[in-house]
Amino acid sequence: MNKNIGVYVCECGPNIPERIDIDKVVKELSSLNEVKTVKKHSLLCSNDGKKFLKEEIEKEELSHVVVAACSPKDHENTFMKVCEEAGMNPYLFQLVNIREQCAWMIPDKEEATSKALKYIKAGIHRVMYHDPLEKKELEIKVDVLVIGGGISGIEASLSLAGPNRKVHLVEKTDSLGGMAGKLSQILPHQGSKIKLVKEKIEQAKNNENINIYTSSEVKEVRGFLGNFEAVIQSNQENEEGKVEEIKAGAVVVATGFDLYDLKENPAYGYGENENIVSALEFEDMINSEKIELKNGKKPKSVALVHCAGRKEKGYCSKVCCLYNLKFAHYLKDNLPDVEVKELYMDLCLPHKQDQSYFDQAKEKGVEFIRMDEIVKTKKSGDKIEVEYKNNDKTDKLSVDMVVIAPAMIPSKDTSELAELMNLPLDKSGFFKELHEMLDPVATPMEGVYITGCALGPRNIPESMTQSHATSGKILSSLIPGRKVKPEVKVSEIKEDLCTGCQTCLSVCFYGAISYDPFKGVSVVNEAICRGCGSCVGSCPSGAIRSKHFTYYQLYQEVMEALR
Amino acid sequence: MAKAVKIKKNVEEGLFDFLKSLLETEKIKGVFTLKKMDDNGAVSYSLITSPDEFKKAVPLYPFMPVNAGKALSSFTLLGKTEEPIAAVLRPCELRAFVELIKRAQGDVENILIISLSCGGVLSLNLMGDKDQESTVSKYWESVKKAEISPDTRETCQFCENFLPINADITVAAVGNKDLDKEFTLFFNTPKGEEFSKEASGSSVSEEIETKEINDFKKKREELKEKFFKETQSEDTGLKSLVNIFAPCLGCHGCSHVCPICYCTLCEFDSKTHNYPTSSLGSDLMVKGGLKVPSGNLLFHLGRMTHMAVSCVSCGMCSDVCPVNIPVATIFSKVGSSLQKEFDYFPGKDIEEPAPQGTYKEDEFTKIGEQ
Amino acid sequence: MKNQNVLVIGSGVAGMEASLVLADAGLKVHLVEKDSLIGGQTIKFEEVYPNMECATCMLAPKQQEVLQHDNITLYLLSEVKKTEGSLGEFKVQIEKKARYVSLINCIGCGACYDPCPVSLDNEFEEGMSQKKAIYVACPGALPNAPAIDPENCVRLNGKKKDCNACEEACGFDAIDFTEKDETVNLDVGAIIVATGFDQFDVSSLPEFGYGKHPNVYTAMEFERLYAQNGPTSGKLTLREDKPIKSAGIIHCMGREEKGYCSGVCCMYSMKFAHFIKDKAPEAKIHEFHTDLCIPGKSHQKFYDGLKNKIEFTRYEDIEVKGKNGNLEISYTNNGKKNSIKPDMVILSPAMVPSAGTENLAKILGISQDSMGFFSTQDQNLSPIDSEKEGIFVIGCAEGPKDIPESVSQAEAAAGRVLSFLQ
Amino acid sequence: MNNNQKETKTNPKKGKILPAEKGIREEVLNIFKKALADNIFDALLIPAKVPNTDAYSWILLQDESLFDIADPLPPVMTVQGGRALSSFSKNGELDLKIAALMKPCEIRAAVELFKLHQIDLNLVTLISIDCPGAMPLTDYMNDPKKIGESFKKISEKWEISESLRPACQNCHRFSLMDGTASDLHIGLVGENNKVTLIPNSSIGNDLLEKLGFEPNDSLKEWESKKEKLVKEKTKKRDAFLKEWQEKTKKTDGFFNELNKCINCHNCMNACPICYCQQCYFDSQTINFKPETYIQKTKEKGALRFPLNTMLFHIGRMSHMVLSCVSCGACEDACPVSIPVGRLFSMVGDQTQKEFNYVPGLNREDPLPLQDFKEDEFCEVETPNECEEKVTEEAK
Repeated sequence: MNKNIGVYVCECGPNIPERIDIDKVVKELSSLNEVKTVKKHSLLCSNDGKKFLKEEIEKEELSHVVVAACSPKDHENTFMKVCEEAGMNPYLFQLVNIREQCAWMIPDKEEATSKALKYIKAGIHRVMYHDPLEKKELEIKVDVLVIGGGISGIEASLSLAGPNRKVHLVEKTDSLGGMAGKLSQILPHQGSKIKLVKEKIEQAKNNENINIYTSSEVKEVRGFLGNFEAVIQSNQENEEGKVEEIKAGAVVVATGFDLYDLKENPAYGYGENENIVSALEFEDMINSEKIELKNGKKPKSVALVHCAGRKEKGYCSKVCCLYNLKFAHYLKDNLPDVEVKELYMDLCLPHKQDQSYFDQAKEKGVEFIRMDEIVKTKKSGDKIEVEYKNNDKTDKLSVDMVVIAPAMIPSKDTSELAELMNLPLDKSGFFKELHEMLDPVATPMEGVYITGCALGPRNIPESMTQSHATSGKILSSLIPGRKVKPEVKVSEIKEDLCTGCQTCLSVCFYGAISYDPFKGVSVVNEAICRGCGSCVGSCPSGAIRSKHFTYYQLYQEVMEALR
Repeated sequence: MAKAVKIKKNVEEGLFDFLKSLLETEKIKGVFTLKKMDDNGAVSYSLITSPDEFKKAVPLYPFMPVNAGKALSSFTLLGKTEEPIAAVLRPCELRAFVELIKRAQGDVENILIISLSCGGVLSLNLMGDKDQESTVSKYWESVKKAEISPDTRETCQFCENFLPINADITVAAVGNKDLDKEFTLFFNTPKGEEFSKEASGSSVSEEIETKEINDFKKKREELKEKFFKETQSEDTGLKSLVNIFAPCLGCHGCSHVCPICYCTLCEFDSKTHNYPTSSLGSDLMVKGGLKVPSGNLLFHLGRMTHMAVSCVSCGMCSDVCPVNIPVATIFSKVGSSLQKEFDYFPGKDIEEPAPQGTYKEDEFTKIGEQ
Repeated sequence: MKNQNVLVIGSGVAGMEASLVLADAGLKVHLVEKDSLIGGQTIKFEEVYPNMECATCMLAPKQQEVLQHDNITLYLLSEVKKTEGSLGEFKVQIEKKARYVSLINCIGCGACYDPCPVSLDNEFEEGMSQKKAIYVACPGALPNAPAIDPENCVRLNGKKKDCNACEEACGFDAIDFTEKDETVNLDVGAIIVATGFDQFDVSSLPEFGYGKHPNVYTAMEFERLYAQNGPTSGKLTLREDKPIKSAGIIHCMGREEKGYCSGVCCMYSMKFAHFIKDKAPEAKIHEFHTDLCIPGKSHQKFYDGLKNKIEFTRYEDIEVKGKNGNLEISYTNNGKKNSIKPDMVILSPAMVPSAGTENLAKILGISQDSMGFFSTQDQNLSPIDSEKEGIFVIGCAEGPKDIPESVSQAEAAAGRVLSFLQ
Repeated sequence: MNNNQKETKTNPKKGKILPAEKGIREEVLNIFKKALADNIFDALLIPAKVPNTDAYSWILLQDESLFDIADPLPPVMTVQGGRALSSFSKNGELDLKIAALMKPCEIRAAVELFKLHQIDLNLVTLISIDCPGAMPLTDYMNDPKKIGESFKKISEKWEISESLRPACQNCHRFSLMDGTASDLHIGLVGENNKVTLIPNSSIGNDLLEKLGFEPNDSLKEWESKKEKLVKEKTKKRDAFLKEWQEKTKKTDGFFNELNKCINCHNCMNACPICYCQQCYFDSQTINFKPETYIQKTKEKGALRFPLNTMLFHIGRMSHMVLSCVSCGACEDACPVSIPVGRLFSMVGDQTQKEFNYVPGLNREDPLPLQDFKEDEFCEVETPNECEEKVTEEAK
């Protein structure tokens, strides 16, 4: 194919001419025999400029275009569109940034001009070696696989399921509800019972667009946004090991959390005395409305211990303070003359109405005691003695009952699932979000989302909000009838050079590369590959090239720039 | 009859000065020649542009670290050089270059070819040897006397094509008794003659082919007979090849340094020739045992069929063989008989197409008749 | 719900995210912003905890997306004046003030600033720098085009009718003095409120000497002070351009007054400490906190990393005094009185409802909670649904929260809207 | 991966000691004859002398008659054993039980290649043997008789002779290491005319069992002799490392060693770790117009042909040196006798220490470059955080 290269220099108003002698640039470039035509324009990104460029491409029958203007961040897409409209392959286009990188950087006009020239020549040499890449489109499925039948999973399923969208909800245990299901039906800020979880479960069961798989596990997930395939294995005794394969467009992971094992730190004395109970056990007492000691008597004094496992795990679980307040309220409301002492490190009440909830507790006579750590918890007589440290002096208090609030930790099969779906974990062992700030429910695997405590400690409302967030993301990306456009600038592997050492598999962040045992070579799944190029760097025999960033293209570009 | 100039200088420094003046007067922009890398005797074939670097040049140093034809090919692979270059090559290297040009692997335009009547080169494992210099001076003595130096490589010892073909300028070295006082430059081509005035000497009327040369040629032909016989063990054909190549490690160094093996990836290094694990069982069943890595002999035979017809007997393959297989002797033996069949002389004529590329009706009619 | 248009009020990080998710889904989004630029409070931050990522770099791509998205109509310098109707059929009236600068023609070259004769305090920079009557809030503001402040432009306020300094300077006839304010009427199916927060006015607490002593800063002032695109271009100095040798950072400004913990101050206060340590490793930093509220899996680690570099003190009582420019923080820590003399004091104020909240609540016909934020149906069940079906409240308009939570709520709101539509 | 300190730690294992009246070679071969006859495995990979030549090679033998040419301790290392094993086991799944008798360095190479998926060890039993070293290949080919003789002497006395390959002179890993590399080890350094079998894995145990050997002889004798030798050789190696680090302190010092290189790439082709189908540096990814070369030349004054001689060695080094097992195959194969084996071994030694990695020691150890540790080299990347980490660890 003979290359007709056109170069267009944008003045960007006064921005570029101020520092760069554009006419000199145009003159010198015109002398190159690689290029067919060189022209300048006052403002290429303006409508009139785009029109001009389009006409030029058609008139000059250009096959390749270089535009010297602003940062690709600003207008690469703009000009690639123009090229496409003009019937050119948009990937035979190169934008050279002579504004931010030359005009705005270098005060001396001479230097700026010569740098701009180098850059543009580099761009010309790069574009010469561009391949005409083709955009692809893939059909999609809109159904969703939700892993985990806790409140987050249920809420996600409910907001996703619809007339033309099925949801497959997979729960490991034999019943829905998860941790939240185990809690008393009383939530902070209101004394009275509400049936939050039960209602949700009912709704889910009655929704004909939600297939519920209890006592089942996801054994395999492969594929990519719009085209996942998953294997679900049933563990129900009657159909032990029966597997079912389902297809889905997206996956929501809502595997929740486990609780810190209080026995890990003997200081809490958990398990040594029946009247030292965990918060979860206390929730049971509330459920059964029987707050009493093992000897059947009602406790006269209760200590609520916060932050068990915070130091050990290295993070604050955020919700304990609030539910301890809930306990305090409940105790005060139901056993009027009970003494309630809260032992806390820092009160973490980050929600707007939590503070008042705290103040009310104070009014009810709950005693709040700061501590740095629990030293010992042991039986003394028929009471329990809690020894704690507060700025370097130790103190004691003795009560009938001790309730300990354990930290939230990743649910035990988190790492296994992460392995299975090749999702990254964070330092604390929870799933890692794609971007902690701006993409809190997405993952590196496009089409796989995470919600609730699988991401780290959070309360029920936050979890439910995130479930809605995941459905927001999914509903806006998986629309019936719409197609997905996978990345075009992907990696490709030369089979005859690949030795199948699978080094690339171990460096691919997106799990886009797999190994073909029959051919003995690694294979890139172009639909998953994001073209980051890690594999290219890792391949010792140079069998992998990254389309649009080939060694040749980069080398020629750099060579020119350094000439 | 070619223009000849006698220069009253030691041949090495004479040629050195000649090239130096070409470089300084910018008649040429660079010289391809051997260059000393350090004081330990290491030399490399280099393109030199700066007169300063040229001080290290040793154009006639009797080593062949790379077949210069291969080097020039990689230099001109993408087209002719715009700027004029001079290159010092030995006759076999020149023949290799010509063969490569035929296969679009190089371009001779704008390259001033300087060669010599070649006394051969020393075996590479002598490079960096502690008494290297004395060996070299011994070598020059034998060149003067037109004798075969015992230190030269086997391939050189039986090489009868030691006079360059297609050289623009030829240095007459072999058989010149006063080589360290005077020597003659022959300017064989118009291109060569352009540069004759740079040679500070008196023009003489001489022929390069002297009696000494012819005697020298005879001696080598005799040796050739001898060496070819030696490789001929009592049991002929494949069996003998099996024994000869028995020590082969499969390092493929021979194909790596061979100027004619210009493939980027040799087929025998490619996946097509990986041993399929599945056939292990059956192979063992048949043979009871398997030499691994397998396929070494196949490699040599395959390589032979690919390049023997163009083999210029430069001897690089023998030189690099870590297990002393006389690869070059075998290949030039097979090569020369094959070339006879096609009556083709590799490296003689750039215009003459390589045999594989031509079809002659009467070719191998014998076989047909039988 | 048939009407596939959605109104988003406020173009902060929450507003933008909600708009993008909905627009990607193919809905038409009308994004209303009262300011001349988009990005809200977040773009004022140089870095965000805990990864110290550059906030402007982090947001720029999102801003670009919003500006370039075919399904998003942006109304800048605009405010919602009237709404009626209910889920699926809201009628909305927007008042759009004139910018006097054409976004199509202007390329943001900035040629027009210098000629302008008027100069004013730049409130975007907390008044720490000057701007002209034709201005962009800060370098890198998006859309990258100035606006003219009609109150102060001598041409528009009639003081100097023939002034056309900017018009002359502009190479792209982008300036249009004839542009008029306009009212836009829209039919939308749902409304998402993302009007963000303001910071508690610390001058209402005289015992901290804000306003009295120059080197007592509010958090937002400090954010701008160290911002690369801020008034000092990131140079960290005291008002009188002296290097900082020591600083005291006081948490929980207005927690008691407001009656809630804002949940983010502890972290951003530590971010400040981290930042000062970065620029001036010798500087002594002292953090004064009550309860350390650092939830979130990576926050404690951030704190642990900082612990051994700076001083943390839990105060029961604290005040800032100042004698001829020298500051003193005196505090009590479990009963014991004590004090330090820092060069700089940074006050970390609570997040309070943004100024227009009350007014907007009336317009939307939804109520405010006791703290003045928009109230939502039920904290436990649907934290983003307002009392009125089809109106969602997200981000800090609903209450103090950090960026990830705001973004989650934004995506959640979009999710709710989209699942309505299913 | 911290086993490299423990390498020489004595292990309380027991083994089986066999008398070897007919000489060690015979005895070793007998073991395998029996094993093959009892179908404990289908074929044996072992060095062998090529009939009516002096050349040695690898043979995968099944037919008992071929034992006549087999030789567990050949005077030379022709092809590196790891490479030999990979050559027939990498293209598909093995369906034969194979035993491979190799020198420790070859075993280590095999393990590295296994990690790189270039060998299928499923049905392979790796058997290592105490290695007296080998003679330089070229020396041997020049005078097989003489060199062969002197090797016999050297190997019997286990002396660290100057006439051994440099790699072997400086080898301190010539015996069983405390790792999971080989299944069975054949100890020879022990009592003279005794062969000591040391099982080093369940497979090794089974093998002995099937052979009817009770592994309950004490290994003291072998241990102590081995320890002694290891110490000696370690000393020798340290001296060598010191000398060469000195030599190559300056980059010139390093490059001068490579001045003689003629780009035959024999080193790479002999290297067991260089497993690429085609070396990146042979791929000619980039060719230039003559002008470009002249331009480059003008910048430097002279340009060496063939190109990228140094780049090749440096590149190859960066690709494989973490797995370099110091077998010396490269040096053996070099036609211009560059001490390339010593150079790589020296660099390898330092680099591997950085990653606290011993190539071929354990099959489980992940390859350093495929195994991301967040705090790895943090002192280089983020010194501040690194300090914190250290203090945390201290706590």
